[in-house]
Amino acid sequence: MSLSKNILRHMTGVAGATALILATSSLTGTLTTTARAADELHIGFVGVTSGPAAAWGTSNKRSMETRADWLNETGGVEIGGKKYKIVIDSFDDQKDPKLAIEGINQMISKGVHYVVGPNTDDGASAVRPDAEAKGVIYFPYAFPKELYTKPAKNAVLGMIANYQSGPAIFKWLKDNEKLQTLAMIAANESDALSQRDGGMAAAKAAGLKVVSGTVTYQSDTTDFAPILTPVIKSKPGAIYLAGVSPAHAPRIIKVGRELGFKGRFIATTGMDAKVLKEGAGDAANGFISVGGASTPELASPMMKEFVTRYTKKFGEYNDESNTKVYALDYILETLKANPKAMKDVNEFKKTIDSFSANNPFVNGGDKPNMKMRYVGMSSFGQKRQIFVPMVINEYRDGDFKTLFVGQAD
Amino acid sequence: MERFPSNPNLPSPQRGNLSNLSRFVQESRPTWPWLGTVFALILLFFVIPDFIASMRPEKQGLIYYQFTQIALLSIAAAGVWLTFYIGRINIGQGALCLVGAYVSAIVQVKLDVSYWLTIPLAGIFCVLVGIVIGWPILRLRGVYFAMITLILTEVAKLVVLNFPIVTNGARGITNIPLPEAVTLFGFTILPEFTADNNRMYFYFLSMFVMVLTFIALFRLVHSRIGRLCKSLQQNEELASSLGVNLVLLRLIPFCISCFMGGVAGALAAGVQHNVGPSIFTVQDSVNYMLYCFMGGLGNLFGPLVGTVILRMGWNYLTAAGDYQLLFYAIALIILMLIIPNGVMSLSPVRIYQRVVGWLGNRRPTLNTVPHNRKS
Amino acid sequence: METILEVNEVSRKFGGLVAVNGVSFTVKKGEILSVIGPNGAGKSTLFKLISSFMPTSSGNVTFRKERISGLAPHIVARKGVVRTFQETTIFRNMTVRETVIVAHHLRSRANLVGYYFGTHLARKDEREFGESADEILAFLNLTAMAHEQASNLPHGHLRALGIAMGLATNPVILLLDEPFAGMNHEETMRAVEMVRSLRDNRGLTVLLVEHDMPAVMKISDRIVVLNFGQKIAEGTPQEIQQNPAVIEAYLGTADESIGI
Amino acid sequence: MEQVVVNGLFSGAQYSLIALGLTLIFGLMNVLNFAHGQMYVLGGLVTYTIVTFGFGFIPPDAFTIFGIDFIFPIALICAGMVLAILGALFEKLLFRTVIRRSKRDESTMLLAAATAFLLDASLLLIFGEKLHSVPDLVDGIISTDLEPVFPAIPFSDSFNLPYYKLLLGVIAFVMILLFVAGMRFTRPGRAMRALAQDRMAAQLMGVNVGRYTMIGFAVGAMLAGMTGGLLLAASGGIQATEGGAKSILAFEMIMLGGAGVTGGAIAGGFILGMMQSVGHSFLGNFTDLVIFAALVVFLSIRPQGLMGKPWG
Repeated sequence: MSLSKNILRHMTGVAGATALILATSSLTGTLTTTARAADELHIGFVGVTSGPAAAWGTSNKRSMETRADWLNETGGVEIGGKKYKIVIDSFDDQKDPKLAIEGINQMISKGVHYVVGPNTDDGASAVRPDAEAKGVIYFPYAFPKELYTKPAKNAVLGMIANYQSGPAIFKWLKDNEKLQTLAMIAANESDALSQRDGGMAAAKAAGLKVVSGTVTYQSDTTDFAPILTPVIKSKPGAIYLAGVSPAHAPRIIKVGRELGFKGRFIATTGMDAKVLKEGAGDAANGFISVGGASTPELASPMMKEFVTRYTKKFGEYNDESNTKVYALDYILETLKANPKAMKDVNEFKKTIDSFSANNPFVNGGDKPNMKMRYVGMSSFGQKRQIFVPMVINEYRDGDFKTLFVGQAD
Repeated sequence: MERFPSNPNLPSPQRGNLSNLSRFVQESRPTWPWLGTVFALILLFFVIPDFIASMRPEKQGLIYYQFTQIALLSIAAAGVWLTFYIGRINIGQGALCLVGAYVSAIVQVKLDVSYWLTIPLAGIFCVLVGIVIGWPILRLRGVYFAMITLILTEVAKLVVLNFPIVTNGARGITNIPLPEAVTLFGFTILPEFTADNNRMYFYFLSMFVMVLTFIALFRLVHSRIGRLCKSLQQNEELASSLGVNLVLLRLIPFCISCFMGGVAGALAAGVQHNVGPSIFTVQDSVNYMLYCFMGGLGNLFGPLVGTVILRMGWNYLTAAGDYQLLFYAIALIILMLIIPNGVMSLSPVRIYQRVVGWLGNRRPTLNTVPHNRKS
Repeated sequence: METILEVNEVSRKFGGLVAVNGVSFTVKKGEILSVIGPNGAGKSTLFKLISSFMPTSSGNVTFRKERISGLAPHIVARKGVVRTFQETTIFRNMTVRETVIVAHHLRSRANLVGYYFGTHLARKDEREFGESADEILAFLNLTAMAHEQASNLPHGHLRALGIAMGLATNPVILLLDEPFAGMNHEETMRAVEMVRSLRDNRGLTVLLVEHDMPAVMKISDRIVVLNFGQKIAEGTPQEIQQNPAVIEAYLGTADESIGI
Repeated sequence: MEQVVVNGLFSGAQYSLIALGLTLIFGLMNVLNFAHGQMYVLGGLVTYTIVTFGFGFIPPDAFTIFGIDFIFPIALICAGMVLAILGALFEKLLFRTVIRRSKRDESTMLLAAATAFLLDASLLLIFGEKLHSVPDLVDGIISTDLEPVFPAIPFSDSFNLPYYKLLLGVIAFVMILLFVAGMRFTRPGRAMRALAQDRMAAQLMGVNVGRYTMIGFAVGAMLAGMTGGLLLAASGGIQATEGGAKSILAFEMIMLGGAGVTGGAIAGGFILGMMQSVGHSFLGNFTDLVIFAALVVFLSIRPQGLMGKPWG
């Protein structure tokens, strides 16, 4: 990382923002919001990019910005015979549902119909009424099933949910490694706890015995030895980290190994290999997590270029972005398939059922089972989830290796 | 009665037009609340909605929502201000808001009670909570009270998470129905809230409650209770020696504060149609305190002004993108350096006094010849 | 004359230290009684014990045959035993008049709810308190400063304000904590006159704790002398001035400080 | 149980260090420094930057002498210095002005919160949202390999402690001792203690209040920074955004021990560390709730905490 370059970049950024603020205060608010070019396509992002949970939203927003810049550089996106420049309107909800609602209303007021986010369960639930009433399709990174099953209609799950990847991972471990027992830990927060409950159900379905399922930690914890001691004492075969943040995972893994735990750690969220390497080193070997499509076997040249562009733009890549690269392309591809959806989200919903396009981010993205499409029939009873290959990764010596690739339907 | 002879040695305090003015303002107070209320009602219920109605339809929801948020946050902040008024720094209002929101949601969903009833119900429940908590902890002062209330917010969250039988735990309570219409003898007293109009109706509801809150608070502060609270704020021991029942007089404002927190929570539950453990967090508790400081602790409209400034300011700074928090922080620091006592310490009267004082010092009479710019 | 306050064998220990040790005396209605003693004799502690700002370790204080030690300070005040403070303890951000009106708390007939909604009784109370406050301020010669912030008052007037607050509660017995401290001779003499006039005009009983011997000798009907937490003498000013134990206690400088 | 005790002691040592700086600033200025956690994070990230990248043209491995790597202690000292300067600037430019001009002491809370926001925002912008970690200082682990150490005693179980944690524990302990000794035996330390006890009396005794308040703030910030550096190594890394929560944790500790008292901060830290350690082993997901509730009950019975003077 080049710290000085980063600081320099922010200095120019601050100067730019100051100019912007001064400019908007000298003009009237209505002038600046209405005066926008007609051939711009605005896509919203509402999520947390500051405060303790900033990690969740930052990688999300940055992937969108990288992809948008890239598309604009190549002349924009052609929808219905017209070229559009992609603009990302972002809103920082600070993980506060009240602000998330405000964010979605901001988007509505700007005429933005497609929003990525929010990143938390509470936020995603909170924006639902407005999104449905005012015609916004949103792509939350939150797992509650109520958001996607009927009568909910406007949320599209932007990734693989833990109740989809969990059973697959547990089954694989049971079949291939004779896993019998499992322990779980979760942060004392709604997202993490509901993921733990999901994991619990998945473990039961897979026939695993949960030997320790009640241990939770405060999200400000940095010393995990006291928390892991009773978990490891219960002698589990593997430990499931429910909804654990990318910053906590390496610490938990490291402490777990120091306390003598030999089994696997499992997470159903995206992780960053570099952080794992720096934070836990060899202790993280064997750690299973759900990845996107940047494993060497799967990543298409386009995905590789995306990573390069992201790295160039923001200084360093975040592997978590692998799972978050898709949402923008899904929106754009669906709009291409049905240009009427630009103004009317009901058209978008109609298109969902039949939509299919080549997936540019994975090798073999043109094969029928790898194509971009909407899924979720078995989990939600309606197609309210984007299809992404369920890549189950294993961390080994600084890199993720694909353990197996599954599918969510 | 025999008069005690006056002491010529003691300096007689300066008495000029400044004191006369401040006395005038003090003593003429009882007449202007009515004017103020009428003005506020016209502004909030006619001028602003009329202005919003002139906007693009897509934008209206946002503006209504922003005003609604300001209203309900300032209701909670008013409670915090009241605890400041008895000399207690309260960083636990978020806990009460959370409790209020959950009470409203649970009673609606599980017991099928009308939303309208749950608003006072949430307030009353929070008063009970306030009595139980306030009784022991109100003995604490200064940062000790502040810290213990800060912990309370965290406790409230953990209680919600750890007792899923009542609270639905981490999943929260979703799909709270919109308030129904209330009719009496065939007249619709309260209209039905629908997906299309609820932003506007919630605006009216929360503004109404806000106006009520501040009227109630105004009355409180300018009644004898207010003076007693103020005496508590400044010297509890002395107040006690004058026969003031400290335990009771600390508890009453605290319970009112809790009531406001509960009502704000119930309103939020209605506005959001769902509640989860993170709708009010430690950050909210700290924010309420900041609103009070920003507005000024010396004036009861301080929390309202503070909420408007900080909340609008934050929204406005969305334009700064990644640098939003940075700009916000810098703005706060600068404001703090310029007006450390809050915006309301810059009352027009005070500024007028300054000007008059300045004029009075520089030019003894207004009829003197204009003098050069030597000063 | 009727005995209204009785201090019975009152003691107070702080850890191993005995600050007040078995002190007894009585106060009669309408008299001015002073408690004196060298520094550290336990005067201030005794004062807090009587006003119930501090619990006694043993012994008790009765007011009109009713035990008051152990009660909350505000209840003691309600019964008519009201103290003023030694330091310049005031409500800093209130005006003088406001302070005195607040101090009328004990006289209120309406309850808090009544005050909130401004019932007839409450408004009557308010009016009466205002009038009474003006009267007290006039009596203590504070009228000119009625609308000043209390924190802006000069030193001597602050003490007067303290007494004004005490008066406003309509006490039976007023406990004054070093009312003459920090005053020059002339001011002291005026204050002495004032305390006298309180008793003469308002029929108050006054118990005061004081350092200033000349003032005490001038003002008191009776004097109680403490030393090392124990009562060593009690009597009229003349008796005290001639008491060998007292002279002993004030050691060496006896002549000067007792003002013989 | 041995493991639980060791965990508790190790957490306690970390917590005590975090609480010490906070309590110093509180004792001196009556300022509840909301930015303490952010200062701690800044210290950790400065340490991280120096350990990982060295000083610009000097690479980090240039500090290896006789096979011993000195970059970590050097980085730690640098972090302390950076934070001390920052703390002094904060005090001189911001807090002093506001304290002088505001009517109420509590107004500084808004300023403290604002500085916390400022640091939070800058840290996130400069260092990014990821976790940053440094390699272990030493390798190896003391381990009893899943056999109880004292099989005869009930509750006895296995026991693992990596050497680097032992080393950091010792460093933390030495830092606490140095701090306490410094406060007790040096001139500025005594002056600061006098200030914390009675501002007015200290002023009358000729203590330069302005100067020592600034030094105190700087020392408090320095402690926060060095603690950040230590904890970077002790807890597997540091993240730019975790400061706010740490401040609140530190508040809890100084409340428990008694605000403004050095001994209280140390005791509060160790007690909280031990409570968490024991709690997690026996109470499951109710641990934090029970600890918080116990804290509320304890403080309402004993408002000044374990060792505090009543009303600070």
